[in-house]
Order: sequence, then structure tokens, then C-alpha cells
Amino acid sequence: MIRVQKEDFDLATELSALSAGNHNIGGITSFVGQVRDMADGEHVGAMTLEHYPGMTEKMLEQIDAEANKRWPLEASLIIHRYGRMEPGEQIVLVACASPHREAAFEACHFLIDWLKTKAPFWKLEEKDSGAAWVDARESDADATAKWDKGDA
Amino acid sequence: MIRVQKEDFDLATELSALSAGNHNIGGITSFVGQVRDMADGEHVGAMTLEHYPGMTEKMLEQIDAEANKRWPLEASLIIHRYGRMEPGEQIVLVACASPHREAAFEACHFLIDWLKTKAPFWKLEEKDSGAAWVDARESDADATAKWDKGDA
Amino acid sequence: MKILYFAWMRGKTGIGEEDVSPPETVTDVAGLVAWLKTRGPGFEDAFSDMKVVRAAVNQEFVELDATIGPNDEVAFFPPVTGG
Amino acid sequence: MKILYFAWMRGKTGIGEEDVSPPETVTDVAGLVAWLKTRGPGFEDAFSDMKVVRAAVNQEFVELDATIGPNDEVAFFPPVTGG
Repeated sequence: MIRVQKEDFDLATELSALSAGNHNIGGITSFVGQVRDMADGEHVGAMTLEHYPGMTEKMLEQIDAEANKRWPLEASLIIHRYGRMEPGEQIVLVACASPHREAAFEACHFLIDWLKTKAPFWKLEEKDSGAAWVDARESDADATAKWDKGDA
Repeated sequence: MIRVQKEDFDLATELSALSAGNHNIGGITSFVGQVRDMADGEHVGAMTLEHYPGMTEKMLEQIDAEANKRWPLEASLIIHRYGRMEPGEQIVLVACASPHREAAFEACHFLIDWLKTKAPFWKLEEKDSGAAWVDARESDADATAKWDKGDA
Repeated sequence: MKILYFAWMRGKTGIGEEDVSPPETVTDVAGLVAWLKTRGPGFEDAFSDMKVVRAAVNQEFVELDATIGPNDEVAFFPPVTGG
Repeated sequence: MKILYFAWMRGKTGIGEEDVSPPETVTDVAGLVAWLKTRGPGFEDAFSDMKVVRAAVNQEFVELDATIGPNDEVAFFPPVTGG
């Protein structure tokens, strides 16, 4: 399941809903990304996440479907926020539930790695020196590439 | 931080406490293990986790310290329950917060893999055919071994 | 043809969304970029380094040789930085 | 010397915890196991397959050649299955 929203989310509520009543779930791995107050040694007062409505949902659906194709998941969830957020606020949640922990871990890691380079979001940071668009990181492309299997 | 307890835990409360006010945290990875209602094709009505009080805390402290030595973590948490639990109940929580997601993922995965073979807990399952102690799995030993660096 | 610009591409072109009617000789994304660049210094600047420009046609990532038609939605943006 | 048994080791020996005074010739875990096995069929059974028995001295995992003394806490248990 995927969701794109401006509002914050409650982790426990989301994960409870994800696994509710499913007693075949042995493990749930989740990752929450949040706003840091530093970037490249400079203070960040806040940041704004812009996205491409329509394409965002489409890409997240594709990423989620790919994870479910590759691993035996009982449930999965991607929630990504957009808009203005301050340090400490939650940006994104990815979670995977599986009978076995390895699948839950790998699929969850895969979701965030793919999302980082395939979901159309852009961060504008408010630094002391002014507002600046965040540059894509080489390491994110590498992290995505490690999940390539030749069929991706 | 580590905790061994009979009581259930609330994920959101625990993770909020873990990251409270720390704006250098960019990501929190968590894993929750829960009771499945099937084992080896048989229905499991409940299970009881026995442990070795004293040694449990000691081993969990060691595992937690090792994770913090290997990865740049801002915070980490292990909560492991003991006693009787029914399908769907939470058994264990491991969580790692770091400035970067790779460290959060790897350290969290490490914690649960090491815990599986190094923390003195034993599961007694209540199956239709009677109560039976769970056998250790080869795959858990393999999962632990993959984190060996020669200095472990 | 609907064109969308995001992040600093929107800043440089000065617009987020527009409807354009490029000449019939424009049949792929590269051709569209070449044509858009003729429309002013802001566009020239936005497309000056294609290494940092990504494109999507009808909300799917594409390469510059992707064919396009009058009813397509084409978006330009820098490499994504979400998550 | 304090001895602890967990999981099915406790079931087979019939006890969870005991204080014992093995002869002075018992100086390591292997020697202790050999001596404990002489104390009855339950103990003989519990230690019959050492491949599935793990030991800890003073709450640290040890191998069978670990030395032990009168004030040590020695625990026996199957491979762990928590998490």
C-alpha cells in the first residue's frame, strides 16, 4: 500500500493496521526517515519537499509491486510526505511484514533504496546561506544499483 | 539501551523516546518480531519464552555495545520479552537511529541476527501435538556468521 | 503538449506548467529540449547541462530519444532527492 | 558451585538450579559434565548428545575446555532460540 500526504503519520497506528489479525507475520521491518538539522556542515532550519503529483503515486505503486514480486511479503507500506517540515519531523515510512525476518529486512531496504532514486521528490533546504535545492547523491544511485538483477 | 520484560511494548512510544530531540538522526530502522500461529506446518496456540536472567541482560548489553562500536549510531534499543505469548503478540524490538540510513539498516539487521544466536532465550511452543521446545535453526547461525569480521 | 518543470528547473524557466505546440519536426524529447531552449535565456539556462536533467513522458522516466506526440505530458526535473 | 539448567535440559534433569560440590579432579566444564552424568539417568540423558548442549560460566558462553572453580556459576542449555 502507498500513500502520499502532507500530514504527519503515526508509526504504531500504521504498523498495527499493516499487521492486524495476520498471524502469519513473523517480523516487521520499518524505516522512518526524518529531517536533520545539518547538511554539508550548515544549519538547516526547515525543508520543503516538492513532488510530481500523479507520477509520484505511480512510481511508488511500481516500487511497492516490485518488492512484493521479489520477496514473500504479507504486507507492505510506503508513506511519503510532501510540503514544509522542520528538523525532527518524519518524512517517509517504509515497512514490510513477512513470515521471515530476512525477507522483511531486504524488502524494506530495497523499498527505501529504490524510492530514493525513482520517486519524483525534490528537497529544498532552508539554510543560513539561503534556500538551496539538494543535490542527488552518487551513493543513492549506487544503493539502487545494488538491487539490479538484470531484469529491472 | 536494552530491556528485558514480561510486558508488551508500544513501538511508537519507544521510538519517540529513542529519537526525542535529536535532530542529527536521519533515519530509524526497526524490527519487530512477533508470534506466528504456524510452525513446521502445525498450528501453534501460544508459546512461552524462557530466559536466563542476568546472562540475558549481559549478552544484550554486549550485542548493543558491539553495534554501537561498528556503526555511527545516535541511539539504539533492544527490548526482548519473556513469558507466555499468543499469535500476533510482539516478542522483540530492535531499533537503530543514525544520521544515515545504511548504518541504521545494517546495525538493526546485525542486532537481530546476533541476538538470535547469542541471547539466552528458548521458545516452548504449544502445538496441537503437545508442547515442544523449538530447535535452533542452521540459518540463524549462518546469519550471525555473516557479520563476523575476524575480530568478533 | 503539456510541459511540467520541477525544482530548480521551474526556478530557471520561471514556470511550473505550460501548454506548447512545438513544430512538427519535434518528434522526441531531445528535439523538444532543443526547441524549448530557443524560447529565452531562462530555458537556455535550465537545459544547459543535460547531465543533471531528467525527463518523464506520461509520468514514466524516459531517455532523451523517447518519441513524443501532441497529447503527451512531458516533465523535466533534476535527479530526485526524496526519501 | 552453582549449576543452572534451561529449556529441555531442565526437563531432563528435573531441576532448574542446584548447588554441587564436585570432586577436586573436576577442573573444567567437560570434567563437570562427565561427573554430572554419573548422578542418574536424567543427567545421563540430558548430556547424551553434547552437540546440542551449550555451556556458560559466570554468564559468558564457553567451550567445554573452560576451567571452573568452586565459586563459579555454570549453566547448561540447548542452542538459543529467541528473537
